[in-house]
Amino acid sequence: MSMVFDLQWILYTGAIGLIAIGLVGIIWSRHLFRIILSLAIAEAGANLMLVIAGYRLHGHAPIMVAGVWPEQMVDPVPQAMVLTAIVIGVGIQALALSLAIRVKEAYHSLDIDEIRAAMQADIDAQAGVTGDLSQEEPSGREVIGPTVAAEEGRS
Amino acid sequence: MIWITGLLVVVMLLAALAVIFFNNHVAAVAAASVVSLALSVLFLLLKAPDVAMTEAAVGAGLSSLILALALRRLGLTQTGAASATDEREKNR
Amino acid sequence: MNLIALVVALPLLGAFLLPVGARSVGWVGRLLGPALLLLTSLVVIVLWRDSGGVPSHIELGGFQPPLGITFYLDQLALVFALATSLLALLLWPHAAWRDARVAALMLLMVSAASGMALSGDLFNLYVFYELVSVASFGLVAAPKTGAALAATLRYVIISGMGTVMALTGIALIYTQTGTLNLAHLTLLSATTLDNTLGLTAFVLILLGIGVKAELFPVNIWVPEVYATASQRVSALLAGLISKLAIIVIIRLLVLLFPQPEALTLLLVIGALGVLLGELAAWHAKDFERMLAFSSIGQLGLVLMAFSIPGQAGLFAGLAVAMHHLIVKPALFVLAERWSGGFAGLAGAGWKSPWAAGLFILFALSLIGVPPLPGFWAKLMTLLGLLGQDNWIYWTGAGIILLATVFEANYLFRFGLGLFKAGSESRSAKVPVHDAGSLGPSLILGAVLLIATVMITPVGNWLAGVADQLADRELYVTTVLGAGRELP
Amino acid sequence: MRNLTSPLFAAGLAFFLLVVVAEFEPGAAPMVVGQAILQEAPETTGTANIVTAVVLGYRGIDTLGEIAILFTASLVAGLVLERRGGKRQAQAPAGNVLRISTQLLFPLMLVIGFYIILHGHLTPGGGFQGGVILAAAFFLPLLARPGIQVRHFGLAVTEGLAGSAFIVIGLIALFQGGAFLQPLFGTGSPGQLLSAGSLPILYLVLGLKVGAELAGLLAHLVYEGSET
Repeated sequence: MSMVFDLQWILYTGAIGLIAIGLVGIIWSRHLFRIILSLAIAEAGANLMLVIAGYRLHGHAPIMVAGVWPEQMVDPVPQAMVLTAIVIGVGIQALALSLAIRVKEAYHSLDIDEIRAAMQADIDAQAGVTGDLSQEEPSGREVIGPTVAAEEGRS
Repeated sequence: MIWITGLLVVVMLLAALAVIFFNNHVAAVAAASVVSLALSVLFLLLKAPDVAMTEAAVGAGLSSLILALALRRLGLTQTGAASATDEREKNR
Repeated sequence: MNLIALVVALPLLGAFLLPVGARSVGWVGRLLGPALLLLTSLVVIVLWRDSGGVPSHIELGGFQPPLGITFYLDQLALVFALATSLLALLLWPHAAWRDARVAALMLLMVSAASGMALSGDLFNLYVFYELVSVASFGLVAAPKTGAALAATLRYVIISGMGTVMALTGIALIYTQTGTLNLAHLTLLSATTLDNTLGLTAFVLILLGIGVKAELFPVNIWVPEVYATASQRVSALLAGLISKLAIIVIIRLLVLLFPQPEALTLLLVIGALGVLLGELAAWHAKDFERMLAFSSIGQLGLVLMAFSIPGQAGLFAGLAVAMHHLIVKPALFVLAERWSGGFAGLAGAGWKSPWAAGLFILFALSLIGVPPLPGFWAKLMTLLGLLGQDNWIYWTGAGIILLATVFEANYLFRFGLGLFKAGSESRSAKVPVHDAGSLGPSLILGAVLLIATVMITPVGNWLAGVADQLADRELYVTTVLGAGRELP
Repeated sequence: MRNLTSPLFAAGLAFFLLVVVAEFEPGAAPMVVGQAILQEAPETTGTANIVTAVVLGYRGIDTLGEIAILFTASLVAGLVLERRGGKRQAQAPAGNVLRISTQLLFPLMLVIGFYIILHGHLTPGGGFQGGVILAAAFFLPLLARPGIQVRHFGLAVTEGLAGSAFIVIGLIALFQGGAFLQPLFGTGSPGQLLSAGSLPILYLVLGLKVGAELAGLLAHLVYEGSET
């Protein structure tokens, strides 16, 4: 019994560890490329978690072979879900990287904070709210907006 | 089984930590594919051969290829000169 | 009833064919999308009429629930499926006429949004949610300015975090129950999910899906995305997609998570959203970001209304949500011409009196001036909150009242600014509305006025929808049948 | 500030999740729906690989949604990366070894890819895995001969038609009085290559679509709109 529990425990440590490391990477890194990599790590953790959800001790793969009965097989449903999730993950990763390539061309930086500052300046300039107020008084969103609050919330 | 699993999990988590902490981007991509490979073997141990195949093909193969291509387009492939961002990240 | 699958399948088919088809035959790209949306709206209307308001379900792939995936068709699902098609038709973006890919993205989003409204399967909901996300990334990035791309990238990263959390939540639920069908989960929830694990899973899913619902901790993408995306896309995201996300959250809450802590959590998150959103909107200096922050505030209000226990809360929440579904897209369409800082809009009301009139109508309804529908929605929420014998709910009511003061203040400030006598040089540049940019707002304004006149039947109908939403037994018996043996 | 609090946040989350999962019965999945599917899948769908039965049958609409997501991601990547009048990146031509090995590998990978796709209902593997190999097969020539023209239109046609075929097969079932995406043509005898009705066709279509989409994605990342 203790062996069984240990295996379960090891597996969950792996899955949750990946999720945690990935989330730390996303929040902590300022480099876009690193953030995108961390996202993939966190997703891998969630996938592992799903596969563990369908694991049955001493089970067999869910493929009909002579001598193996359905009662001995592991759960096929989480496996199908993970197949879906893996492919979705790689699609989103490629999408994020394409965006990063263009963002770098636009702002000559891959630092998320620098990009955000440049983007805010861009948005303000486009909306025509720069110049008059931004110098002496920070605009409203910088002070009270959910941006600040949310970062407190998620950290 | 339990020892192999434990070893794989340790390797996987170390590689994942390496992804965050390596300053070199190419090495980080390599570490990410190590995570995928370890994960893929874990899936195999968990009797999920379909998932293992997909993880190996997509996670370790295709995804690394995409990341490598993106690295080239982002101009991050040079291993010697760390960019300004890297410097800052190191200094924190 | 099986035909309801067309609502998901046809737009998807159109989207797959569009990028190729439009290159071969030019007019295909322009007409296919709207034509398909008309068709799907018709399908929903016909099926709705046939159903007579009684919920039913379909089995995709012909596999009996809980093994296969089901769509659940109650009035709420149908009204959102219909709203998806109609709103997308109304807000069909200009760019889609030129670029077939934008049209394809719109169709993908419509298909997935209808799927989210209909789906009765936890993982299937996640898949449709992801499809909505990815399609919205494309639509938001479509202007391809540096700011739009950067905003999209930040949006992608936050959504990615949300995805991981939602997926973890689903994994937790599956580990505990071994099923994904919502009806089956409802049956099992009392014994398996009424614990810490259930609450954890709910929080994870709330944070995951909450990204689209503009919920408090995960809404940092909202102002920048709405400021950089095309206004019609913002209209769809703020009006429709955010409501769909909330509806999904609420359906899961009603069916799977009976914990009272979950409701309190909704109340707190909602109150923070209201407070921060409205304050930030008060500080905003341009129209789009004012609308974006106000949208965060409004969605907080929706969440607060849903946090009232029982059918009353669902009724109030649906009322606030439906009201916002009509008002916010209309306001964003007005921003199409009135884009940018308040200073540049001084005196714009004189040049486009219809637009200014519409703005005032929507603003009054948002603030909650009787007899507009917004008043009744807000009143019900306040009464519901005050009716709870609990100081947290009373604090919530106080926060709503406080936020309303701010809301009234900034909306009036903007409305007055529209009629300010601008200096000569500025008034020359003041943008003027035309039929194309007013049309959608006019139609939505007409809907709002009709609802004002017919507030009693509309209210009764919404109460019926809320009854169906609240009825867990109805959901289970509709999908699984009464007394069938389950695995 | 965030460099200290974020690890703490993640550590807290991890600890909390571990506490939650520690309550689970060790080693035993609940197997509620899974067991029922394992019991009936071979008869109802005729596949030996039950994961395939779930992917294409029981959860077919998930798979449709998934290829739609991949399609969207590829579409958006193209939209974002495309630039009018952009010049190709100058690349050093590949060496002989790479070129020749590519020519040898290409047919081999095609065969392997299609083999994996067509045996998806019997053995591990199927549309996704085979599709990735197909994409790699089409990507190899790009690496070996940088000057080669990517035929985006061809990829787009494959992608569009394969995706439509998936939906049309589903719609045929719908209009024959069944449900959307209901498997067609009976089940055959499980374990045979020609079994499982329409599911192998669906997997073939899926493989082609996944392959075309991934190849398109890779091609976008290699070439389009590159600077200098």
